[in-house]
Order: sequence, then C-alpha cells, then structure tokens
Amino acid sequence: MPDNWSYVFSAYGLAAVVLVGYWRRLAGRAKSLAGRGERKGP
Amino acid sequence: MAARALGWLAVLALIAGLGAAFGYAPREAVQGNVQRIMYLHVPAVLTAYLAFALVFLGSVGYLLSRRAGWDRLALAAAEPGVLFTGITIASGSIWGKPTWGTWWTWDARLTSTAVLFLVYVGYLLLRGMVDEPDRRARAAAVVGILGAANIPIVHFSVTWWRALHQPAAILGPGSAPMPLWMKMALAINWLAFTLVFAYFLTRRMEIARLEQEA
Amino acid sequence: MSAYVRRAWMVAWKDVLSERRSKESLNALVFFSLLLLFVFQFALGPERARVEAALPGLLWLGFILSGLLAFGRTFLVERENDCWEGLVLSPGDKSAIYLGKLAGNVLVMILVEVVLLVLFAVFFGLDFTPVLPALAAVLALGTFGLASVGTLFGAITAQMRARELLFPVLLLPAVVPVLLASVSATQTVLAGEPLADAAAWLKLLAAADLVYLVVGVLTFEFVLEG
Amino acid sequence: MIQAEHLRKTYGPTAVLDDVSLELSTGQGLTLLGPNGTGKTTLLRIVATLLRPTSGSLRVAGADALKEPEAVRGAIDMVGHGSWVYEDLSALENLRFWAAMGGHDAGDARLRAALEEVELDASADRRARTFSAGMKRRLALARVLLGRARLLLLDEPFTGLDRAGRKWLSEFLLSFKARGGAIIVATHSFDTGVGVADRVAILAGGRIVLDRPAAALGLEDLRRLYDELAMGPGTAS
Repeated sequence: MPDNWSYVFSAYGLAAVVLVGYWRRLAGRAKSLAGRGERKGP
Repeated sequence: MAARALGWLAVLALIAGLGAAFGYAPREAVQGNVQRIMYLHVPAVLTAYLAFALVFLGSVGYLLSRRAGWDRLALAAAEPGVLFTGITIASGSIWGKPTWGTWWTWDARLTSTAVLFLVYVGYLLLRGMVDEPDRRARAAAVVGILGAANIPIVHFSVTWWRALHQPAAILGPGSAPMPLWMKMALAINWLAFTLVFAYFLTRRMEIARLEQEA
Repeated sequence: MSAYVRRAWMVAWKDVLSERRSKESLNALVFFSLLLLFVFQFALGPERARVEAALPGLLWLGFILSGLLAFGRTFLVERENDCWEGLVLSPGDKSAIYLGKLAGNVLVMILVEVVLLVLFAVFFGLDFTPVLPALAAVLALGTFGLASVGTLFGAITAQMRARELLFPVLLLPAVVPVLLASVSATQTVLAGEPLADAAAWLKLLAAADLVYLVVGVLTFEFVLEG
Repeated sequence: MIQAEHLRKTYGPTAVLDDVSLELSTGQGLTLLGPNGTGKTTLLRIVATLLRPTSGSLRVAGADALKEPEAVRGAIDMVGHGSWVYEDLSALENLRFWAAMGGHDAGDARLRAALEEVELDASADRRARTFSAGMKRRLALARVLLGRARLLLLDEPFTGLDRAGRKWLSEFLLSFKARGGAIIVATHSFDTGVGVADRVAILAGGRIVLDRPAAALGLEDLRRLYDELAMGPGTAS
C-alpha cells in the first residue's frame, strides 16, 4: 500500500484552514464589537 | 481571560494531537500512512455530535425558560458543529480517494454526516432569515430539537440502507478491534478537538451576548 | 380532552372544506403530478425496464415534490385576515391545531398519491392491484412522516421572508430517513415480496413518525406564537 | 381588569413603547388615541398576549399575562386589523369554527341569531370572499357576540363601517360594558372613538402623554390637547 502523504497533508491542511478561518472570523467580529463599544463610550 | 487560557490549552492539545497522530502512532499495516487521516476524521465527527447535542440542550432550554442565554448556546454550538461536520466529510472524502479510488462513496458515516451537515446548514440559514430575537430563537429551537431527535433515525436509516446495497464497509475503526496506540492517539485528538470546540463555543457566545446588548 | 379533539377536528374540517371549495392546492397538485410524469418519462427514455427499475424512487420523488408544494402552503391561509391571531388566542392546547392541520395535509397528500399512482399505472402500463394493500401500508407510514415534519416546518416558515426557498432547504434533509425507508420498503413491496420482508423499514418508519409527531405536538405552541 | 406597569417594547434600538403604565377596571371603556405609528396596535397586541413586552409587568383578567398567557386568552376577545375571516367559508361556517376554537360550541340557531344581530343573516350562507370589508368586520363582531370575553380589544373598529354600522357598534359596546365587560378602543379618529369611553388616553411616541376621565374633557378640549400632545407643538391649528 502506498503512503499517499499528499492526501494526509491535504486533509489536515484543509481542516487547519477551516478552523483558523473560523477563528479569525470570530476574532474580527469581537474586534469590531469592541471598537464600536469604545466609540460609544466617553 | 478564561477564554484566552482555554484557547492556548486547545492549541497545546492540538500540538499534542498532531504529535500523537504523526509521531506516536505507527504506520498502519494495511492502509499505510493514509490511515492517519482517521485521527482527524473521527474526532471531528465526535465533536460535531457533541455540538449538536448542545444545540438540542440550548433549544430545549430556551423554549422552557425563554432566556436568551440558551439561544446563544444553541447558536454558538451550531456554527462550529457545522464546521466539524464539514471537516468530517472533507477528510472522509480525501481518505476515500486513495482507499476506494473515488472521492465520494455513499458510506454510512459519510452519508449520515452529510445529511446532518445539510440539516444544520438549514438551521443556520433559518437563523439568518429572522430579525426579531425571540421569534428567531423559537423557530430555530424547534428546528434544532427536531434535528437532534432525527440524528438516531438518520443514523439507522442510512446504516441499513448501506447494508442493503453494499454490505462491507472498510473505512474507519468499525469492526476490527483497535490496538491500544490507536485508541490513545484517537483519545488525545478527540480531547484536543473538544477543547477547540469549547473555545469556539465560549468566544461565539460572548460575541453573541455583546451583539445583543449593543 | 373532548374539547381538544373537537378543536383539532374543526381545524381539519375548516381546511378540507376550504380546499374542497377553492381547489387551489389540489388542482395545482394534480397538474403538477402530471407534469412530473412527463419529466420522468423524458429523463428516463422510453425503455420500460428502466422505468420499472427506478419506480420506487420515482414514486417517492413525486410524492416528496408534491408534498413540498402542499405543506409549504398549509399555513398561508391563516395569514389572510390575520386568522393566525385568532388561532394563537383561542384558549387551550395549541397542539390540537397542529394535529388538525396534519390531518388535513395527510388527506390531501393521500389524494395526490392516489392520482399519481393511477397516472403511473396508465402511462407506464403498470399494474399495482396485486400489491395494493402492502403498498397502502408503506404509503400511509411514509406520508405521515413527511406530513408531520412538513406541517411543523410549514408553520415555521409561513411567517418568513424567502420561505419558498427556506422550506425545502429545511424539509428535505430532515426527511431523508423517511425517504430512504419508504423507497426501500416500496421496492420490496413492488417486487412482490411479502410485507414482512420490509418489516425493519416499516418499524423504522413507524418510529420516525412517532418521534416527529411527538416533537411537533410538544413544540407547536412555540411556533404558532408567530 | 388590566394592570400594566412600565411596559416597554423595543425592536433593536428603537422603542415602540416606552414606559407605558395603564389601569382599567371592570366595566370601564378606554379610548386610546394617537396618530398612526405611535404604538397603539403594539400596546393592544401586548395586552392581548400576542406580543411579549421587552420589559414591564402586565396583569390581565387577574392573571399574569407574561407568565400564564393561556389564562388571559380565555377572558379576552379582539377585533384587530384583520377580521379572522376565512375567505372560502360562509359567514355561518366562520362563526361555527371560531366558536368551537373558543371552546363554546353553539348551535346553528345561536349562530344565526348572532348573524342577525350584526345584520348579516341574509348573507349567512354566502362565502366570505364576496364580503366587503365592513361586512367582514361585522362578522368579526358577531364572533365577539358569541364569546364570553370580559375584555374586548378593538383596533380602529369604526373604519369601514357606514353611519348605521357605527351607531350599531357604539350601542353594542355600551351594552357590552353594561354587562360588566371592559373595552379598549384604539383609534386615530376621536369623533367616533370617544363616544363609549369612560377614559381617554393619548399615546404619542410610545408614551402615554394624557390619561383622563372622558367626562372631564369636552370634545373641543380633547381636540386641542390631541393636537398639542400627539402632533407636537406647532402643528396645532
């Protein structure tokens, strides 16, 4: 049986992209919320 | 700050998980190194089930108490849940290509995960269609409850349907008893994914809370 | 208890009577079934063997597509003249309304299914008579499952924008088990095998029906609140 | 009959109702005046348990309307913008349906008597689709007639009625009050709305800006106050 490392890495790579992408989306939303809160404050 | 600590803990666990999947676990004899995808595939699907269980919990909690916190729990669990089902499907498909020679096969776990994926994408779409918070929460809760109640039914129907058309399934740990190292590597990765999910959940709930207050 | 049954009955009576007078849904559904038949014929080509092989799937595809049209409309009539308000304000357990709507939907679906079966029999030269009792059992269980989820989701989406889009997107994945079980059981029945061979599927269908019904009854009041 | 305290309803950042407190006792009629879009309908819908307020407390007919709306629903009836009429049922069938849903089944004789009361007996067996807006409204009132409500909520009940209809409705509301029922009429036209009221409240910008016994107010006073309070300064003619 061949090892097919490229498949292994693409599977893990895809998962990493998805998770990091969601993490960045969350971070972005949190940041924009914080920014809005600051502007509202004194 | 607790969320940040959880985040770092999740990162550490992920590193340990990768070490277990690529270093600790030996090359599997039959499938070769491609079997290492399992340490991604199986924890992802387990985490997705956990997420959908929490969607169910949040939905029931909301309908009983009408407290927005329960609805935020349901929402914050559904998003990563869809993400993890997506990872399950993608990794299963990538695993399938070298193993079966095809990107997609109507394997029982892949199929039922795909169905769940569609159910909960629908759930998130529904949430996007309603602006009024209470109305959105109620409608989503009903779909969330039916979706969760449907999980075992989907599972059985798909499994039997597969057994009818093509008896043998080779993917995953399934029937063969797992060696201890495989179980260990799986457990570490499962823990890591659960921590990542917990981190996403707390962050998402916090964001939803801030958005509601704004 | 009797008031509960009475209210469920009144909702079903009202819907069926309205439908019998306006025939809005039924006319469109029968015509739609006829169209489906043509679509299937053109998609599969003239060979009879291919039609027969695909028959269980085609039948249920027809039922589900008709159901999508029928169930999505169930609660639209309640939006006219704000009747919806009246349903919310009528005192008592709201699940009676769900059961009444469900009964009306099942009735409409059964009519459509009978029409579709007759059309199939005529146009594809099939004879369903020997398997009719067994087929009826499968149809009843499958239809009930489709309708119980369809009625609940129809109520959810009735008040929403883009509901024509959202309703199928929600309903179709949710009824995958019903579809799998019904198609498999229908296959067994049409092959002339005894109904007992499909017992596992029928049990699954019955269990699914029960789960959907319980979820619908328990959650409907929250949906109705609008 | 109604004790509402500090009711507030917001949609996102905008408050439709802001700190509305209201009391109404048995046998009283309240006319809720205000231009369109000031939250009259929202307030009625909250009292009817069709909407939940964002905050505040509300007791209707002796029950907490927020915690046990079901207890309230048996005691109220409502004629809102919609008449709750099914277009493909006849007038009689519509009444039969709503009577059954309200839990008070009535025989055909009683249903027909109710239709006669609202002068729809000639059209009892006609499909509602052919009815005018005023006829549908009268059919809705026949429904109220059959019920056993102790509190009646009416949203712009006089629109679509002709002179005779308005007179009939006023008389009906007076007799409903005489039997111990409480009424809220929400309207933007006070010529017709004030006749049955014991009290007049003016709602502007989501707040109650005036709440006084009707006897203390002449129509002229009211007109002046309404222009000042509801339309804002400067618009008074």
